[in-house]
Amino acid sequence: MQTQKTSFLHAAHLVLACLLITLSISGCKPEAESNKQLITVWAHSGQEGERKVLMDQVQRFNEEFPDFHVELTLLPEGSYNSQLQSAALSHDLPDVIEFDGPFLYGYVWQNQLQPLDDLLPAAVQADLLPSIIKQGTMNDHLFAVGMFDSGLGMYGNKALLEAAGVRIPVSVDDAWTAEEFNQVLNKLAAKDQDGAVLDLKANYRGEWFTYAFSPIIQSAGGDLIDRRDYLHAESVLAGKEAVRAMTMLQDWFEQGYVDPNLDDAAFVEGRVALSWVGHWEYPRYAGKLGDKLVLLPLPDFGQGSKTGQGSWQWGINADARNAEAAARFLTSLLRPESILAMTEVNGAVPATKTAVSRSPLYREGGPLRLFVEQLRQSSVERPRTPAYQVITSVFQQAFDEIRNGADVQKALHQAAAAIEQDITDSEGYRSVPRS
Amino acid sequence: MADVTIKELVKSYDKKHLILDHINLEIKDGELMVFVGPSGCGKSTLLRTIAGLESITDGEISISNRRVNNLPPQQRNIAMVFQNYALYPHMSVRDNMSFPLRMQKMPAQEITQQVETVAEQLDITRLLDKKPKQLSGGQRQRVAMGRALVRQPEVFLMDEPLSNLDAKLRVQIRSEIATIQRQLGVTTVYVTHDQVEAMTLGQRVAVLKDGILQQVAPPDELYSRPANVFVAQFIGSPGMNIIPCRISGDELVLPLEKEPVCWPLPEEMRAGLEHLSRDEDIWLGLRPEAFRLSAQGQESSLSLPCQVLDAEFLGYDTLLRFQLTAPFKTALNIGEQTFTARIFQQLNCAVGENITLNVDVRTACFFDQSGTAV
Amino acid sequence: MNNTFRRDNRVGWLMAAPALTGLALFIGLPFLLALILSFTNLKLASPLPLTFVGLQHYARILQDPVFLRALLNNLLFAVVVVPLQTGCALLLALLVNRKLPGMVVFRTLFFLPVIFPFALISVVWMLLYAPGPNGVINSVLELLTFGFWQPQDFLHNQYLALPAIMVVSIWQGAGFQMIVYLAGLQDISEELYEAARLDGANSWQQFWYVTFPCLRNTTLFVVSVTTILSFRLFDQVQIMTKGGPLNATATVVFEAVRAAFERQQIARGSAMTVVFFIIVLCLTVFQRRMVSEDRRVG
Amino acid sequence: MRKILLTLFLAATALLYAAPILFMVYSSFKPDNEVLVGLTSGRFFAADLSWQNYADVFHRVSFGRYLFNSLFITLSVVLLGLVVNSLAGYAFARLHWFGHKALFGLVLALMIIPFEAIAVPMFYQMSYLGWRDSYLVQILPFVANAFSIYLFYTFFIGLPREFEEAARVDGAGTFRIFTSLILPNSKPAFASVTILTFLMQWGTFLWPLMVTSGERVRPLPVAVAQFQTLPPLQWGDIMAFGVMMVAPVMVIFLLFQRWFVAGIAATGTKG
Repeated sequence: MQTQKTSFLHAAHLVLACLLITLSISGCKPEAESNKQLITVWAHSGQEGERKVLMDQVQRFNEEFPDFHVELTLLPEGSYNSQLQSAALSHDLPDVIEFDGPFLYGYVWQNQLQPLDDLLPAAVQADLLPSIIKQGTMNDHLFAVGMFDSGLGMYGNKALLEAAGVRIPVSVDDAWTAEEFNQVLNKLAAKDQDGAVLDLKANYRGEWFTYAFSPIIQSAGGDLIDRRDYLHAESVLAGKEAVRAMTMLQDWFEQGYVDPNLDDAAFVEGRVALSWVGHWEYPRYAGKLGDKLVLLPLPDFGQGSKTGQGSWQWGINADARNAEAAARFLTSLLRPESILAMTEVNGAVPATKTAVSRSPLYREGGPLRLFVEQLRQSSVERPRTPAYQVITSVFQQAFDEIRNGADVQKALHQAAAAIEQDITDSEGYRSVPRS
Repeated sequence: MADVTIKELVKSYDKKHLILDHINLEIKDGELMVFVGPSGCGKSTLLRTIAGLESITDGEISISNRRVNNLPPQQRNIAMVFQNYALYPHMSVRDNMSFPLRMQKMPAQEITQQVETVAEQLDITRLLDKKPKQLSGGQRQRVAMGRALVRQPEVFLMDEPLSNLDAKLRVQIRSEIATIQRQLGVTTVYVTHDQVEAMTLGQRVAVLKDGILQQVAPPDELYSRPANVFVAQFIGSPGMNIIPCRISGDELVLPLEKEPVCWPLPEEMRAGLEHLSRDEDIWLGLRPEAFRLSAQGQESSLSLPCQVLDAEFLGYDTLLRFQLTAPFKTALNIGEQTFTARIFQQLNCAVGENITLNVDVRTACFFDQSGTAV
Repeated sequence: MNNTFRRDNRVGWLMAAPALTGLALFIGLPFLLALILSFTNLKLASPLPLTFVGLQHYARILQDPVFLRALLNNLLFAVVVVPLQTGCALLLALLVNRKLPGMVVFRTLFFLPVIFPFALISVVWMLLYAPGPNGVINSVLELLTFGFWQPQDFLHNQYLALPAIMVVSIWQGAGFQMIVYLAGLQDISEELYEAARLDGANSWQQFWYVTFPCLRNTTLFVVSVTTILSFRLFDQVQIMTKGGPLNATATVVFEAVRAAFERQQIARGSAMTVVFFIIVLCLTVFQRRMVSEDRRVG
Repeated sequence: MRKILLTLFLAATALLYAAPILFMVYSSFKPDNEVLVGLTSGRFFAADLSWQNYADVFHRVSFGRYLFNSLFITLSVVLLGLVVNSLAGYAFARLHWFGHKALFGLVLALMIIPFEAIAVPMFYQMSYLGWRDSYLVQILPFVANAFSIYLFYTFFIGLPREFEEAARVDGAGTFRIFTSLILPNSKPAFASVTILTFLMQWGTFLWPLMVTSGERVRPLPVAVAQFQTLPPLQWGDIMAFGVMMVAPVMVIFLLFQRWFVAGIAATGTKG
């Protein structure tokens, strides 16, 4: 009897202890030493090298500025925007927020960010690539800056391409036309064991599909949304140009040209000759293929080769406790050394002119110089509207349907209708002053 | 020690249907009172209101002149033995018996001592460290008793404590309970549905039916002078035979339509029946023992012609189930009603055989139309 | 009212209060919220003022081909999975309900998937379903058909994706219900079988006339639980197919989460949630009615 | 003879049934590029096995943190749930308090609301309150559980009332009766509820997917799904993650198998 009682007491204490631990863990956010100013930062947890560079930058900043303490939280990429949105609802966003470029407009519309025009030194702003400025600007204010821009293209296996006897383009102007590209695929497939010669990173998820394949539509003359008023989508997204381009893409799947790439090793193992992917694969591909690696522009579907742009960007919370300190952290991220450290591990296009000129990959004659050229002449930024988060989700769904054999016209029409409906529901994303 | 007084006790769940209907009862100090009745009569509920396990709707219960209506069970200074013994399965016998004392915050040493004293008294010392699961039915019963005894209550309540035992053990423990109760002299209330148990154990027996108290009396009075037809038939095994009749002057008349059969009443009985109005329909109650097998050809005026339905020889006596034969059968309009006689000898009657039974009318009871004894 | 009652009253409330508070805050309140929000234009973190839009979201989702497809998928899933999984569970239960050495090991093996989170199972099966001749299932099928099987990309084939998810679900769930059935089987008195044998029933007849009728309530329970689980389908879809291909594996819950979480359309998601609840409610009421009917007859 | 055949048949079925699990375990020891290899290719059983993948998991993600999160959340829900729901179950089963019948009816009605039906509004509710990305938001909503209350209720109502009456006559109060009498005699009910809550909570995916952001409070099921999308894709590591993820439950399961079976059987007979 006595033992029964004591064991119950033990159980009760255990429960109580659990409760207290729970409350204490969830209640208190880890604080820096009290006399320092805390700057909270959220970033996406990218590739291993990127994570490490970012953490080094934070550490360096903390050492250099003893008055401040930057606290970095890494969130997974998969549901990154959703996480930010739900944190925004309760005003739990950190002082410095990283986000995927095109989501900027939604955050600005929600009044989550403050303009950086007066916060960042003018010299730093002047040094940024125009594409970075364009992506980060809304309503004539600069709201976000990035450490790097992205490059989207096709990596080719020179040996396989030459074996198939196809022409290897060297610049944007010189890109394969759509018809030529189809012939290339055909020729490659003829030499290939299983006929799958193209890696479209079908194993990726989420934003990739919009980023990588909306340039096809744009190259054909369509778009995700009509950029004159950002209210209509039907004519551009479900127009005949877009339908023609996406039908061609569907055809690649149906012809069996596309490797499912479940192991993400189709290109490095030599199973395919072409890999449609961004800058980030460069370190791995170059390491594996060496001299055989060539970088090609995306095909031209009629209006010239188009490519995606924009990558992760940084903004400052409208509620930030100390915007100037946050800006100082951003400035430190934009130093050429920081940028180069980052772009060295992820192969991205450095975001400042200075850094580009110092980058072995991107300076004149560098192996990825094509990406810089593309950003100058042929890249299309994703639509600058708060509707983007719906546009991309809807487009991904349409892409998935098309890839799996749906009627292209119908899939695109449904997507356009969904986008237009969202815009109507959101009262055209009229600007709502901060309450 | 204490007495228990119950005044105008009413128990009802829905205010319409009464579970206990204005019960008045006084249990004397040191008395062993048995509540008996068929299932659903309210006897257990009555016990549980005394224990404080059931709330009461109206009336009053006092123990030792202390009104206990609103006292929780633990403040009534009672102990109870439950039908299933309610031994705490996870505690040893010792812990079971210590539990009530610990609840009273008695010092541990005293607890040990008292538990051992009681264990010795009940001869369960060697069981003290066992768990209830390891005990036989009889042992469990004894432990339950022990747990009740150990706290030296003013009133001892037992709710069918023997119903889970086999017949032989039941008889044995029944007498043990009686002995212990006499030794300790604790006021005890004992509930049973078994009238034999009630008769053998009770100093007084309270018979209940449908929440109404029928009769409270010592066993012999209950048997010989039942207060009503229900008690008459419930007490005794088999119960009393009830036959419609009429008293006409000095004679008992079976009111047959064509030819009433009359028997002269013995002198000593006449006085008690005088107040009955002449020719009133009443009921005649006859215990099975009141019948005698009449010797051949020696017919008296109190004899009844019967047809044997069935004879059960029980070793010492024979239970004879019979019907009255014509002309009674039709004339009395009592149809196929059967009666039982207890004959103190072995009988070899064939089923269907016609025999004649004599009746000893001196032990007969009479009940009026409403069933109340006259 | 006497003291006992008053004390019970206080203590009773005290004991039930923590649970009742929890249920009110974390089931009752969100449930009401779902109803209310489904009539508004609410989007997560939207700066637009909240307005009531009436039944707009309901009207839309009930015309939305994707949502309708999701409903159909749930229905298909239930129609296929419920009988198959129940059948498998019963079969497994009958198989392991024997006194043979090593039976505990078999029972454990069949039960094992139950303790695997669906998230992990989905990841493992994604690999098993790998397309091309290197996929384990593809290669097994190739082996079994002597090379006639053409490797399939199960999860990206609009006719195979849903069945692929069904297989995973049945594989995971059958063990749980096997245990439920085992309990039901062991409740059947041995005397019934003895009586049946005396009456000359063979094994099949014993199953059909003794075992199966005695398992009626167990079966009803298993069927209704599986049906409701079919409509709750989410984890596998989220991880293995994201609702694709061609919405062939979209489900009601998946669509609700996609709307609310991915697209911030809380109101639309809430409306889907309410529709989902109504389906579950109907299923439950139907099941309860079946059981109580059985009780009346029995 | 028949018995042997039956046993062999069963063994084959069981093996086939467990094949995906065996595949996972086997793959977790293979080099990453050897995992996706056809059974018939001849290379399937020819790989060099090593613990490398296990080391890689720890190197690439904070597996320990996820494990701790899962254990902490699950155990908190289970323990707090046992206390809260058993108390409520007892109050409904045995005590007469104002409103207990109506409220119990309500609890029974709540039983049919699946979590999925309230996930969306609760996601909004919690985001609004700023409770997201914490342990609290993963624990508190699941402590009170209508089905657990119902299981306790049915168990308590089946306990002989006489124990409690005896104890009351003996002088014990309601809480004392509950702690020293009901608790020690209700092990099966507590075991059932523990197992069921544990299984449900350990595998929970939808909710933490919506409300957790970083690895700080994220549990294993979401972590494994996320690990599967973390570049570079290394299936061997993913399988090793999976093995480590179920290993603790497997141990608990093998130790308390009897209770698992009893707990699950209880849902069938009580539901």
